[in-house]
Amino acid sequence: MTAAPFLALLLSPILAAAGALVLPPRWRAASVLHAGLGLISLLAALRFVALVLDGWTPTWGATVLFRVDALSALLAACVAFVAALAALLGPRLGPDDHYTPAQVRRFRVFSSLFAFTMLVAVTANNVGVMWIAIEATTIASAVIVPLTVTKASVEASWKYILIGSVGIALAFVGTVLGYFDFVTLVGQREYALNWTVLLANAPVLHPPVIQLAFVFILIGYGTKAGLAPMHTWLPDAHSEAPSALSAMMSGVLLAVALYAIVRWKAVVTAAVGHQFPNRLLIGLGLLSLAIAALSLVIQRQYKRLLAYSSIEHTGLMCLGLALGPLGVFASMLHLVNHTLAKSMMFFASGRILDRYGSPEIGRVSGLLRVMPWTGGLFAAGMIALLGLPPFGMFLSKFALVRAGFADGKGWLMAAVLALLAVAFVSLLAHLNRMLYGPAPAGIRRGESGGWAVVPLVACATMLVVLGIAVPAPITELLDRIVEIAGR
Amino acid sequence: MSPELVSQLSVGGSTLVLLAGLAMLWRRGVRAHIGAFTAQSVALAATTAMVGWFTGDWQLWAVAALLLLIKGVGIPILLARMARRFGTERELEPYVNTATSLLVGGLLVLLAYLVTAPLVSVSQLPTRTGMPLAMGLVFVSLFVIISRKKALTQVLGFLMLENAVALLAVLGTHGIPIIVEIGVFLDVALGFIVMQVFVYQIHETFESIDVEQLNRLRE
Amino acid sequence: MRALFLLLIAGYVSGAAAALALGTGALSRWASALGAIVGASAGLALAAGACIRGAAFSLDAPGFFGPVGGMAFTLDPLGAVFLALTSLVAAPSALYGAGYARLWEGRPALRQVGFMLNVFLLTMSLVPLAGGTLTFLLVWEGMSLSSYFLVMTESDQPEVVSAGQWYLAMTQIGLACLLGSFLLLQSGGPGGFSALRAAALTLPPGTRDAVFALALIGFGSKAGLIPLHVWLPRAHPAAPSHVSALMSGAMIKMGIYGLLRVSLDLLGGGPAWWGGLVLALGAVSALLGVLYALMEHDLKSLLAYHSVENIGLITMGVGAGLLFGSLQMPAAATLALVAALYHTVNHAVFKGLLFLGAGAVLHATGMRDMNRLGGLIRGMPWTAALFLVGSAAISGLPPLNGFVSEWLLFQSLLPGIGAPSPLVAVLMVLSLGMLALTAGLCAACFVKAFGITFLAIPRSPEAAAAHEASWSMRAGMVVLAVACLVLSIGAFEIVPRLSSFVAPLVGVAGSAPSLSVGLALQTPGGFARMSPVLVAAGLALVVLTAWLAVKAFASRRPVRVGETWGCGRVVQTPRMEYTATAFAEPLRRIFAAVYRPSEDVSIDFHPDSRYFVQSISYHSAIVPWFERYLYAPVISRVRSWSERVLALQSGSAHAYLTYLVLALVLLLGWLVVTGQP
Amino acid sequence: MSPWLLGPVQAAMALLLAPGLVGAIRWMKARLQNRSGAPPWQPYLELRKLFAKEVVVSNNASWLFRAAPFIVFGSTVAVTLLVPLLAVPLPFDGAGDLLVVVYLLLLGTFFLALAGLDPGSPFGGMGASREMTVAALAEPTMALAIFALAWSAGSTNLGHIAARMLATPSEALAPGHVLAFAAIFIVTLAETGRLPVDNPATHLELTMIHEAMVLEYSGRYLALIEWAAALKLLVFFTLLGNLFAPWGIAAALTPGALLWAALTLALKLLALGGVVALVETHIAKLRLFRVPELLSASFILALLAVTASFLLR
Repeated sequence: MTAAPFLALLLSPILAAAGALVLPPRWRAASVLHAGLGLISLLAALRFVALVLDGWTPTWGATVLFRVDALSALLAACVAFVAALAALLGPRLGPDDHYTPAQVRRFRVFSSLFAFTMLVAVTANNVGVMWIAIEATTIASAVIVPLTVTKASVEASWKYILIGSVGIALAFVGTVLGYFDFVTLVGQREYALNWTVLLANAPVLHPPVIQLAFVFILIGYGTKAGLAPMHTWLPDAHSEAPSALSAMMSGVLLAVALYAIVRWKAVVTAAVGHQFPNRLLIGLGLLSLAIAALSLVIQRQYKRLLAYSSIEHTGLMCLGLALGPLGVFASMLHLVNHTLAKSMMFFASGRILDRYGSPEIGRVSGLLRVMPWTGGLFAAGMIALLGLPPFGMFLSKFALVRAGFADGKGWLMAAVLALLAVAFVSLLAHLNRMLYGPAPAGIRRGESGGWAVVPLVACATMLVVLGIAVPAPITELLDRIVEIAGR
Repeated sequence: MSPELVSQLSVGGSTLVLLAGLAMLWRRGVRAHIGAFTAQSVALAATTAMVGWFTGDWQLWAVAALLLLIKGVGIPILLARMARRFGTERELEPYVNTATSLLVGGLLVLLAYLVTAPLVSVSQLPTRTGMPLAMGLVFVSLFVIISRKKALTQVLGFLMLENAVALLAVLGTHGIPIIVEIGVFLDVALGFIVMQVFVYQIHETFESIDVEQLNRLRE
Repeated sequence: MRALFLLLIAGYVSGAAAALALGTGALSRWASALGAIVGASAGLALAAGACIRGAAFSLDAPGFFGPVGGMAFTLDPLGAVFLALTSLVAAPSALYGAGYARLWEGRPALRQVGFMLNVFLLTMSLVPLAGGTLTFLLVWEGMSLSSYFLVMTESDQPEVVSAGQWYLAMTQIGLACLLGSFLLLQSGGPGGFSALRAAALTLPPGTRDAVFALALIGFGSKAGLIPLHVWLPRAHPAAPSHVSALMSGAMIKMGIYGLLRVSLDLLGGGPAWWGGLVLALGAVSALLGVLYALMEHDLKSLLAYHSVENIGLITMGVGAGLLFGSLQMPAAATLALVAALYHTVNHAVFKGLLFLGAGAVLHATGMRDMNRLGGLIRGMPWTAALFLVGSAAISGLPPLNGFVSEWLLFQSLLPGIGAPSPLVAVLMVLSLGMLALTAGLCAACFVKAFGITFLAIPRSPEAAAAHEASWSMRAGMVVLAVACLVLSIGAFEIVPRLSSFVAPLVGVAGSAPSLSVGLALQTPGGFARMSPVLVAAGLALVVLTAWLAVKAFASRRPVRVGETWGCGRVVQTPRMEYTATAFAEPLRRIFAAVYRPSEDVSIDFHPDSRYFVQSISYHSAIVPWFERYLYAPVISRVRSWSERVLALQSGSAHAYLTYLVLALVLLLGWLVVTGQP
Repeated sequence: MSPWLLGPVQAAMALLLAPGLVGAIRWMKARLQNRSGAPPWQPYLELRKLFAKEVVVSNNASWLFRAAPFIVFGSTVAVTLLVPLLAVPLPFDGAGDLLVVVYLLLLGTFFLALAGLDPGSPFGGMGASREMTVAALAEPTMALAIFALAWSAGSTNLGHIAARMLATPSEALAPGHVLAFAAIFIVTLAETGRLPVDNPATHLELTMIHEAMVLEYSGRYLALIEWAAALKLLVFFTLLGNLFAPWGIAAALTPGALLWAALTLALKLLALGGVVALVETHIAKLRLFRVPELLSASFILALLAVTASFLLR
């Protein structure tokens, strides 16, 4: 029983990659197959969510290699959703897409591999395998960052692969130290690197070693999550990559890295108590919030704007993790909202880039007149990112600040609110300039690729549903996660 | 093999590995760097074999062989081809001149000793004495990546970092589970290949592999 | 009561749906207006139920958002007054809007305005109904957001875009302060208002002051108190007129409602400096608001600055109430708060009327600049008469409601002179003087506004060709004009009811001081009595007898129409008339210290001789104090920080890697140094 | 005589006395400047003439131009119902207090200024602008003076103030009272357009304020406005006289007391008229932009009056 969903979840991206390699991208069947496999993996992820909600924690593999609990199910669903979106809306050979068949093939192969590595990272029980999968995500995504080779995209991809790999290597040092501490206590065991075993033996581990390991883990996975001061690769990579890829990277890759940090935080909290990890998380979270918020004030390109907003939201989530159970609930809800909103925004910005031809904010004006639907979605996404009412982020921002005050960190919350105000005022200023004002002469009006807007509208409605009334299954899932990570 | 002998041998092996890393800081030419890396990989393979022999664990032998094959032979060949391709011009003036970089390398090793003090006190394995040196190599390789301008040298720095971690793993835990070991090798190999592709691309678009020119994306 | 609440929501939601679904024709205009009117009347009935019958109403779903918080709606008399006020302005504005929207027929803007107007009215009506922190902030932010989209309907002019920017920036800062204030007050407990009241008792004084200060900034930015008013004179003129009427009439009042709710209801009053600060802010807002209004010659921004002025007057009432509350003078506190509440309702009515009138002028002539209007009374008799009623009401002239609430404000400040501490007495005397000066200047400003716009000779062809507004626009205005008179005549009934709502807030146990005797209003302790009914009746009677007497005794020779006296010249051209700038010139010279006017006159002479002038161009501007000396430095400071932070992203991979290694080394160093156990 | 009849009687008496008061001041000014001057009853003749004359209205003017005189006249007459001319227990005391008086006068000024703007002549605009500026600047002084008076008298209703003054005559000489008297005197000169602020005798377009607004009126409308202006002067003098020196006001409504009250009122009016005539012969008209200095002086006086009243309590 338990093998089927795993196979569906993990194998479909592999098949999609193989299919894309074999079938010529010009065929209609190829893109339909690609999209279909993406949907299958999404259905598998949703199946996992259902299983977890029924109280199961499905496991698979020899030494309990794969294990899906509430946290993994949530992340798997997010990854599969964004991967399906990318498969559906990624570069294809439509009339107004300017990609060559070779590029499309390369994109499809490596984006499916990218999805596969993320799914493995999220479902692996073995901490070592999780590290390998996350390292593999860097490699898979780095290949397609320079899909169209320009000086800027080459530069962005080099920095991405270099900083990413160095960061991840440090995370491996942390993993090794964690395992070292376990071996000195219990001796070598085959399943030693399993997260469940580590968690069980955590109270016995030596505090100084675990603290050292957590520092390396935080710096390593923090680089992948885009936490300051290791965030520098993120704006370049996300603004130069094709928008489908940057949607996947900004939407879910950061979340997967954060997932790794949450896993290790649970172990370290069990070993050393929550005071040490929380202090580190708050420090890094506040730093990234500050740097991102201040960088948003003077921004000339809207894709970089979205990248910096990702850094800011990741910082907020990282901060939330350190504010007790309600904080973890808020940051996980924030994670779901951010994934939806950010991926929608990057797809919409891709369409804007195709139409206006320039990434500069100054050159895009009168968006609501030129492309009413995309403009509307772009506005809706931006307002969602600002945490304004009809959308879900208002609830998670409110819960986060409430958790902060409940935890007695009044001054910290004051700083957070001030930084959020600065960030949001500058985001709104840019949005205002793009949406309204006279439309530039000679721009073709009206929507192009009509049906492509439908999934984005679906994203927007999901965001509104999350905003008006958080559906019961999600609250149930998040409560389960709080039990795992929120002690 | 008595535990004392093993600890001496492991210290000796890791010292060799660390010295190869410091050689990277000392020498300027790319060819010299590749030579240093090869020597380092061989020393690492030897240490792993020694530990494998001491614990009688066949997996470590397999790992040593894999190390020797990939990092000792495969990657240096590719590196040499790249060196020939991009001309062996010397690293003209790295950010930090040789004297200060060696000094910094020494300081980093001292920092490594400070940091790994709790590790050594906790572990009972004979090979624990080599761990500070492995951690030292981690910091030295990070410093190499920062201070060298050529993209090729930065790739070498990354590979040295991987070697350092592998050494730390062997000394600290007598070998991590085989699945993870294979996965790590796969990652390192794929990572190297992708970096190689990028170095070629950089050379194509920028006509040189000097990372200094990659400063177009600011703010 | 619950049925009315659901009807309110259903009305607005159906209006919004109609606007979206029924295309961009006349049907959609009327359907969305009808939905809004149904919602507004339901709101009015709900408020009346709560005010008159005192029927309590509460509806809450605690677990609505899971552990984040729940939704809760309650309606107490204080909220009912503001709900009534919103609905009272909403119905005529919606009716007026239906006529005004013919401008956008056939364009997508009609669908957007119809939808957003209903959402705006729904969220604004729910603000006084909110019973928990999360609900309050949810509908509060919904109100700000929907009003932003309404302001941006005609978004092709650049100043509308910048108006939107200012408006959004201020709402975000306001929201941040409100979030801080409410959650500091809640500090982890449950979110319902009753729980907050209990929590407030145990808060240390420092936190209470912080909660009050943040609430003052948050609500002050929405109300438009002086340092935070900059968005108001930019956003209101940019919005369509019936939206500006709603924003000026009802939305900025929600700031006052919030301030009352937090400072009096939740925190239960505080130290004397709270009231003093609010009173001072109110007085400064009133005076500077009217001074800036005098210098405006754009009709709608003049009305916007007057909103700042009237909010100043209301805040003075609130401040006096807070101050007297803290000095244990409950009767005086009740009077002050009643004066503030009553002026809130009156202002909503006459400011709504004035904005609708300005909208009719804009609709007819397409212009808002008074220096190019004039003589509209001939083409638009109804609008002119209704605008006159509005101007008389806002200037506080006797028969109308503005006079009654200004009289109450004067009487409420008076007991302050007898206050125990001299500092309070001096503050009261100064605010009395500023209140009187504001009243005088307001009358002068509206003589200018009405006289220059409607009377004398039209100054441009469009003004000459002005046509009367459509019946629905006039109907909206007539309703508000009648309300002005009814609110004045009915004062003896309304004021005691208001005092019964407000008294419990200020700690008056038992029955509230009855503020009316028979048909007259009476201040506590019988200090002063005035009956608006008798004043109005006496005035009408005397004017009538005078008219009849003159008709009977004076000569019956017919009135002859002649030329206006122009010292013997034959032709009377519009260029000889006084313009708005000229009318306000004496006051600009007198208050030069505040304005620091800069004038540049450029004369180009006739080519042939220096003694003949071809054209003179005169341009004068006054110093925008707050934008230049408060907001500009803050913005430039933030931008400089941003430049410094962006320098981090220098482009060099080595620098990026150095940051990473530095972070690692620092953390390791911290770990080694602190030597965790 | 029943108390309710007192109101209309006082109004009628005020209407009769007003033109006479203006005539008397003009006559006294002429005598002081050793001119023979027109007889004091000259204004009555002017009113009769104007009511008979034909009305000429500007072609630019609207219905407001015709309605304004009635509103101005009506509001001023309404004020006389509230002011204690003869007897103290005023019938309409509950209807309005000193603030209502100020606002009714403001109503008159408001509509007069609008009427000035209506015909579209520059003089009307100039007059309206200056009149409203002066009225606005006079407001704070009136408010503070009223509250100085009210604070010591315990109520702002005129009947109470006068009754209180009657009961405790020593209050009249209290410093707060004297300062309030001086402040209101200056405001009277400003509001009724007497010399230092505005020259009632001139018709020179550039200097007149009140006259400029009524330049376009003729016939019965001009009569009403002139009468209202005279009535306003009388109201201010009565306020000054009866509130600050209430001796002679009838306490009971017996014919004897009322006669005596009327006599003392006439005496007070003439005295105040004499003071005004004296002032006007000695000082010249202030430039318009010096008027705020005068009004701020009166504001300081009122401020001192208020502080005196509650400091020395």
